Amino acid sequence: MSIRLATGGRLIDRNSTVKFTFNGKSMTGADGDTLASALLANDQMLVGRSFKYHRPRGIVASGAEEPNALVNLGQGAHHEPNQRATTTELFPNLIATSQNHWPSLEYDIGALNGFFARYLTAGFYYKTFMQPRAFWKHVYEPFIRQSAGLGKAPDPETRDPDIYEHFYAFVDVLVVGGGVAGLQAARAAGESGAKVLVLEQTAFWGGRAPVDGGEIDGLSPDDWIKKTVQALEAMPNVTLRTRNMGAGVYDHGYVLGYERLTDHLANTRGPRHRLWRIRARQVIAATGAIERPISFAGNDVPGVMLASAARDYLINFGIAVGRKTVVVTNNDDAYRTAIALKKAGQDVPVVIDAREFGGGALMQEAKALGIRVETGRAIAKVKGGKRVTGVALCAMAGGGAMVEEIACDAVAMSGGWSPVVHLWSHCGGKLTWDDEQSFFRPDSSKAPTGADGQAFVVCAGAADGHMHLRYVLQDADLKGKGVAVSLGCDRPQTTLPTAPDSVETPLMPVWLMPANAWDDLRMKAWLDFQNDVKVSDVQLAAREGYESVEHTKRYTTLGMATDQGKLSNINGLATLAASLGEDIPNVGTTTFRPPYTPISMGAIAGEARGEIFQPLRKTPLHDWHEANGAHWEPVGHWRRPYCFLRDGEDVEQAVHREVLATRNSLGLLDASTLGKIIVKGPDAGRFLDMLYTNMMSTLKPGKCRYGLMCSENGFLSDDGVVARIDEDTFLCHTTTGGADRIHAHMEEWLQTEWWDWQVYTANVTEQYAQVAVVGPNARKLLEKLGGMDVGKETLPFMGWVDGTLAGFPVRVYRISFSGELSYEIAVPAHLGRAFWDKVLEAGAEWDATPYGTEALHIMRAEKGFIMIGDETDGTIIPQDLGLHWAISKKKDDYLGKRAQARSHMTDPERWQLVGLETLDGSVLPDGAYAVAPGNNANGQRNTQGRVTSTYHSPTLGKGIAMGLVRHGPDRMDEVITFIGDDGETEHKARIVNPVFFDPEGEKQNV
Amino acid sequence: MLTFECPCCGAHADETELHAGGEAHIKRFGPGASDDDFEGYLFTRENPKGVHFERWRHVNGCGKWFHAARCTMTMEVFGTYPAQTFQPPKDLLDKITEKRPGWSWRDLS
Amino acid sequence: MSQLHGIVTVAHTSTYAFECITPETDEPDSSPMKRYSAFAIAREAFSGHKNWDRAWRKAQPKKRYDVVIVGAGGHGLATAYYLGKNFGITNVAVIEKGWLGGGNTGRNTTIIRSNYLQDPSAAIYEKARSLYETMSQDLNYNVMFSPRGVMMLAQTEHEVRGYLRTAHANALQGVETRFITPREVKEIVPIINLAGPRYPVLGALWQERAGSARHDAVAWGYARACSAMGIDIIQQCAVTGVLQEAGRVTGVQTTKGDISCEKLGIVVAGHSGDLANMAGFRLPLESVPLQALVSEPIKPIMNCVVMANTVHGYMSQSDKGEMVIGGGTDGYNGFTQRGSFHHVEETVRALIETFPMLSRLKMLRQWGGIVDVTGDRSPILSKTPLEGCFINSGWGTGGFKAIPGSGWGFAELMAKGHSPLTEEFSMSRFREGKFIDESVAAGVAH
Amino acid sequence: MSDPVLPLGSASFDGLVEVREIGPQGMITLRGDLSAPEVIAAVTDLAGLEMPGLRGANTAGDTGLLWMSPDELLLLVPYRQAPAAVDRLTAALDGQHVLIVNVSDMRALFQLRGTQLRDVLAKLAPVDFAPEALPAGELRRTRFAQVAAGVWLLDDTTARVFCFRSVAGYMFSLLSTVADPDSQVGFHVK
Repeated sequence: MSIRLATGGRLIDRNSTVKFTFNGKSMTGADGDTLASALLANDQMLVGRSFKYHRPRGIVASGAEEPNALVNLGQGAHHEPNQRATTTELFPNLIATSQNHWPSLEYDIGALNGFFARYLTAGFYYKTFMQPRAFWKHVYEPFIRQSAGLGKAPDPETRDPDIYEHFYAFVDVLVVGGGVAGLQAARAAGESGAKVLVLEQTAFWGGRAPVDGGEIDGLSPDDWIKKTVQALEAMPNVTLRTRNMGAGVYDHGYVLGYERLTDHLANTRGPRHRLWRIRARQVIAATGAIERPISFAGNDVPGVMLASAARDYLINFGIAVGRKTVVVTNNDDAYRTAIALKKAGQDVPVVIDAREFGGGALMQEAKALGIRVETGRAIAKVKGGKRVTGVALCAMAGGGAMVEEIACDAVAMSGGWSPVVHLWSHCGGKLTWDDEQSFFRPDSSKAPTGADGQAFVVCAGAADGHMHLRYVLQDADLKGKGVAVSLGCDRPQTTLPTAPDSVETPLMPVWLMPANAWDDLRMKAWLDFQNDVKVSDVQLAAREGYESVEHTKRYTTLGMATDQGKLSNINGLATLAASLGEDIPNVGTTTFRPPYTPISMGAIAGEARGEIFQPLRKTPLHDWHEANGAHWEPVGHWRRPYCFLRDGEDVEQAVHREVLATRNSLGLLDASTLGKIIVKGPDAGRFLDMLYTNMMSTLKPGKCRYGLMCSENGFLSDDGVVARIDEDTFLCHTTTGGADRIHAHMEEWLQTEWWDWQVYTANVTEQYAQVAVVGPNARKLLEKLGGMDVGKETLPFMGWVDGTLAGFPVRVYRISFSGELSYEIAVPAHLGRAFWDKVLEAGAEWDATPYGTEALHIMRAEKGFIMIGDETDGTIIPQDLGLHWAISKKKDDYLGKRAQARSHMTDPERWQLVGLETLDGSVLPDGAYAVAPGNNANGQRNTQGRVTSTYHSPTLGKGIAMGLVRHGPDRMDEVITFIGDDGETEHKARIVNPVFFDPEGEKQNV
Repeated sequence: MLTFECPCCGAHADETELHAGGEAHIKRFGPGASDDDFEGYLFTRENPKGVHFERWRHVNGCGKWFHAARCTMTMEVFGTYPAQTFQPPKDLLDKITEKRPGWSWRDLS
Repeated sequence: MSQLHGIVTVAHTSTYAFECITPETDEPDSSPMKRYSAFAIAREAFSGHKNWDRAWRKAQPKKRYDVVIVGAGGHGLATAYYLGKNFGITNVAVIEKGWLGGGNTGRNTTIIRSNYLQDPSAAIYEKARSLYETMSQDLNYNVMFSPRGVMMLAQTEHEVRGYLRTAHANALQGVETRFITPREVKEIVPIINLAGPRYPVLGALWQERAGSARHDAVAWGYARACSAMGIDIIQQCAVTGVLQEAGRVTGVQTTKGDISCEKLGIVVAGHSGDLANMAGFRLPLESVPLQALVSEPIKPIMNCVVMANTVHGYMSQSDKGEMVIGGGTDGYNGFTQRGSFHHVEETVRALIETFPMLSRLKMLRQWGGIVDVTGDRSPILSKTPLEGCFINSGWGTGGFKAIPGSGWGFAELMAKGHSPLTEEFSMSRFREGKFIDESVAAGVAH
Repeated sequence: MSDPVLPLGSASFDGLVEVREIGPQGMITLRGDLSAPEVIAAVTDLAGLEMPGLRGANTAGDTGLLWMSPDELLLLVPYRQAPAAVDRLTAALDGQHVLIVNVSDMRALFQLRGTQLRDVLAKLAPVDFAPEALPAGELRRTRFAQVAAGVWLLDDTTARVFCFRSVAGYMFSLLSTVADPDSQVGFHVK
């Protein structure tokens, strides 16, 4: 059993206890505990269930590499699944529950899977569940999904109450990792004057050194760390951040820092997480190393733990993970755990050393303390189910014949160490196999390169494969100085910290224990604890030809759990290599993908949530709309009123009212969103002649002309009215969606194709509020406002004039998109609301009626005007829409002209715009297709046209529609059949002229 | 996450301040051009593995278009230059040759 | 698997070696494929699973084949499979530079749907979807096709109109879709936030028989079935040249020697440009990075695929419980299998608006692929200027869902010289201006 | 004629920094050859300020010259003087190829003040806000979160930020959110 000892624990404050609950059971920890150490202090060995077999799982590690101790944290809106207990700092009233079991952690039905383990091998899914076909969806898959999945989902109906933010930081040197290597590297770089940022993922500086012991500059690691941190804090050019993890490295020196600001606090204010987006000229990854488990039967039983973790819990938290702890190792380091436990008064029945002659000085020290050491031996299997009860000792060389059973309640294992090379690899850094130490280390000749083609990441200390304190510090100092020099700073004069040399006996790679373990043992020797991948699974994958490490990984799911294989990748790779009879480096390594450990989606989204999820563009009249029943329609980032709902009305009624009020008297439209672009210069006319399909250079000052724009690929992209202001100035109106797009389009052609033309453009869309005054009484209203002559002669249709109305400086365009007498009035935006109010007040006598986009659409459709986005969809050329009148024959070039000459564009079979009327006056379904006889070669019904816009016309009291029909204009009065979306219902419609209302244009020309 | 120095305003621009504009130095073909030339102009692209010349617009910035020489395999940026030119500056070509001997792109090398 | 070649080999000082258990099976022909079944598993269990055959033979190239397919991704393997199955052409080699299924087949978000607007797209994607329904049985390999339904949210009036149009088109194309109400949306996807706040859900285009499948299994299943037909799958073999005589293809040069063939199929996605250069023609293609990500696994909460195109994000939940999320493509050419982080950011913030519960989940892993995109974002399945040489490329972000249909049609094109499924996807469309543009309906591409 | 109304009616927020919507500010866009002596003479004479260099922002009160791009200058003048100033410039540059337009109503302008200024700005824009990277008097056009914006510092604790009028509300919410008193960073200011 694991207990809190009476003394020890450098990170905890025994005097301040912290209450928390696990699976409803209230427990007590100490301030400074992690959830994991607190659970161990309460002898909570069993913390979860594995993914596939639902095997009992205990804490294996003490840090980010933990694969088992994942809990549901918090409740209600604060609930968060899959929290790693080993990196969760304990806080008062923390609530945790274990995952992936039913009905309870102790008694899990899913554990039945374990009894079928012999059948549920790697890839078994692929070989069965195929018959009968329907069963996969309805029986097999639901079962598989239910038994997988780990944590409980957050409540979909609550919103995350926390806030998040981003932060952009630019530094010369980013040091990731605040262990002794990171601190020394930072100091060396800092001394050079470079701007340095140091990130440490935990709440403490110093990393493993204080636990592993030793001496630096004659000081204890703890004292040296304190001294060094103080020195760094004193440097103005150095910034230190704890609880901030280097999560990912991307191109051009971009690094993500995941800062957890309030996760360790009970009550929180301010952002919970801050995602740092760091641009670093150089990155020093001092990310340390991770200990490897050993693959022996039963290495997944709760109580089997990494030797380094057992040491961490003892020294950092004053916890003995067992009263009798067996240590099993292939290297010297694990003896430190045995020695520490012994010195803490705990029983260490035996150290099992796979090496024939065991280790060096540390082994002798252990023996001197009276610890039994068995060399050339191995663990055949671990006894126990939900807890370790003992181990079976056997010869390393054999297949697992037990020579002795040793009782114990914990096993501390060490299979050697692997440098944390994730950050090195994220952006393309390559690895090399270090045969002597049996791990992959960074290949400094194949480093990630940045914008300048130079290497921008170096690894320092253990992350670079230096495993002893003395050499860790040497390497870190070297790397820190080297980086400073590479940045053009003077070589710093820091003195290299000294640590006593320590000679250790080399480790012996052990990828399976015992070396030729029998089948039944291999089937119980875990590689991936969370995903339940065993040595036998990897061997099976190899046997079946899944030889690439990527194949094996995907076939067995090795390393694809939430720990991303931090403990399992190397052991799995070695097992694969051995199975293939290959050398490990020939088999290769898997790709490391960001993030290093999972980061919250909330942090990724940052401040962009709720109101500021996206920009919301508002016209100067937006607030009036809001206050007057606007039923909004998103148009790009704008919101435009679809209609204005008056008391009790539904949308349809409102639109009906707005159309009739406008046709019969007076309507008002907020047209501010329409694009307004000034084009000026001696070549302005020539330029617009290239941009528009029709001739703009011949337009007279004071006049307006409707124009079409096409892409160079020939397709209609925008339309609008162009007003000529003076000899070399034009003002181009675009659609609401077109303003920025078309301005960019203009600048692109001016800057990159016709840069010698003398033209300047300015997008002045937002300088103005624009109000359309529409209807038979429009002129009366303007005359009432007074200040300028808007009579038929001075301001004829398609003319514009500057002046003042009711004292407002205005520009009035007499243009119409509704077929009514209509003026569009532009006033400076800051005056827009006042002008609107004035117009409403003056228009009251004519029941001036604000209308929305739907009434606008209906009225333009009644007149047969096309709408970009309805009649066009990116595949339509002006010729399809009968707009030949707007395509200049005189011009030998305009954007899109050559494209429109391609064979398919001139094909007479192209569908053409027509009007459509149902025989019974009903409304044609939106988007319906007209069928032609027969099917095509792929068995699809042949078609001959489609509906592009369809409405009920309040003016005409019947359904009207526009559509594209093969040879349409030549088929007037012909009746064709449209099919409903059920594939059956027929809608007969007659082909008619698209101008349904006032074909002579008498109303707009009065 | 790429960065480029805008040759027009000198700012060190982040990818998110820029708009990628595709292949650079494409000759326009208009009315009268052959089907081949026109198809090539609109659609055929180099898509090289290695040195590439491309267009970017400093859209959240000075608003200017510029050209960049970049390696599509390593993301190394060899240099940027204004868009008002028919081919890359000599010193940039020399720099690329120095870093990528034997490189070629269309008729450049 | 480029890192494989990046590794410096170090002389291996032997440790306790254990027995090498890979059978050396280089003999060209194969024994009949052992069927997979629950019974087979039970049987093998008693021999400790020691007697399973290789899923596919380890083949060395012969001097000559009737057909050589370059690229052992899903599309290449499916092409080979249907050449054998539908046309009896089994003297076929599939040549792969890396490992089979190691490209985009194994790094996509596994969405399978056919609710396309344009007839040619609907035809090939619906063919693919229907083949997916029976694929596990056809291949005797469980590809876990899960017809859980795909939903495309309409969040603007414009999208509503676009999807209504698609629904009408699908009805005539024999593709089962329907436009559903917000209430139905909420019933199918309880975790969705209908209210917006920015883009309230106005409805959705729902294809009930669409879904997803286990991507690796599709490649592995085809590979196993091809191998069983005697088709050679040659991995770790790069094509270095295309051999031709008098405008006709005669074979390929590879790192494992020259291989002659009657017909050559190029199915190499992002690398199509290289192969086209070797064959002497050019393509309207660009290769850009595309990204995807998964959350940590949670218990099942979402039983269909949701695509929200207004906010540019889509999401589903894998059988493992991970929320699988697709991001956007970068705007620039790139061949590194990583992209720019801001796409991930845009996608995640959009999906949090749509599914607020996502905010407290964590991103487990993000990765990138290289997608080859054409001028109209639709694929090319076509003859080429080089006689006997065919190309299948340009699937952009929509390749996985098309694999069986693409293989079916491309095999027919290669065997017979024409196929109704591939007709409209010819290279010539760019010259004629006869595009297949799927982005027109509410801006939904692939 | 009624008084001009700002997009947010002079909104303000107090947090890590004080955020205040200011204006109305007269603004004139001038596009032309910024190296032409006539142009330089016309604008410096009008503003009474030095011609700004690359990315320069020479301002005094509500008068100023902002370098927007190689061929674009933004002139700041008192709001009500803008129309007259446009006429004066137009006359002065008669015959030159220039574009001069009054854009006084097109943007929203915010003033940020406080010691935490650089840290607050660094939450929104992918820009190095270190004093040596962005000294007072230099204009940086960039994006703030998801919208285009321009920012320049008057002194070490005062900045001016402008964006388009339609997103004034978005910008103000952004600035208020990241200026939350409980969200201090301590990077630029230790």
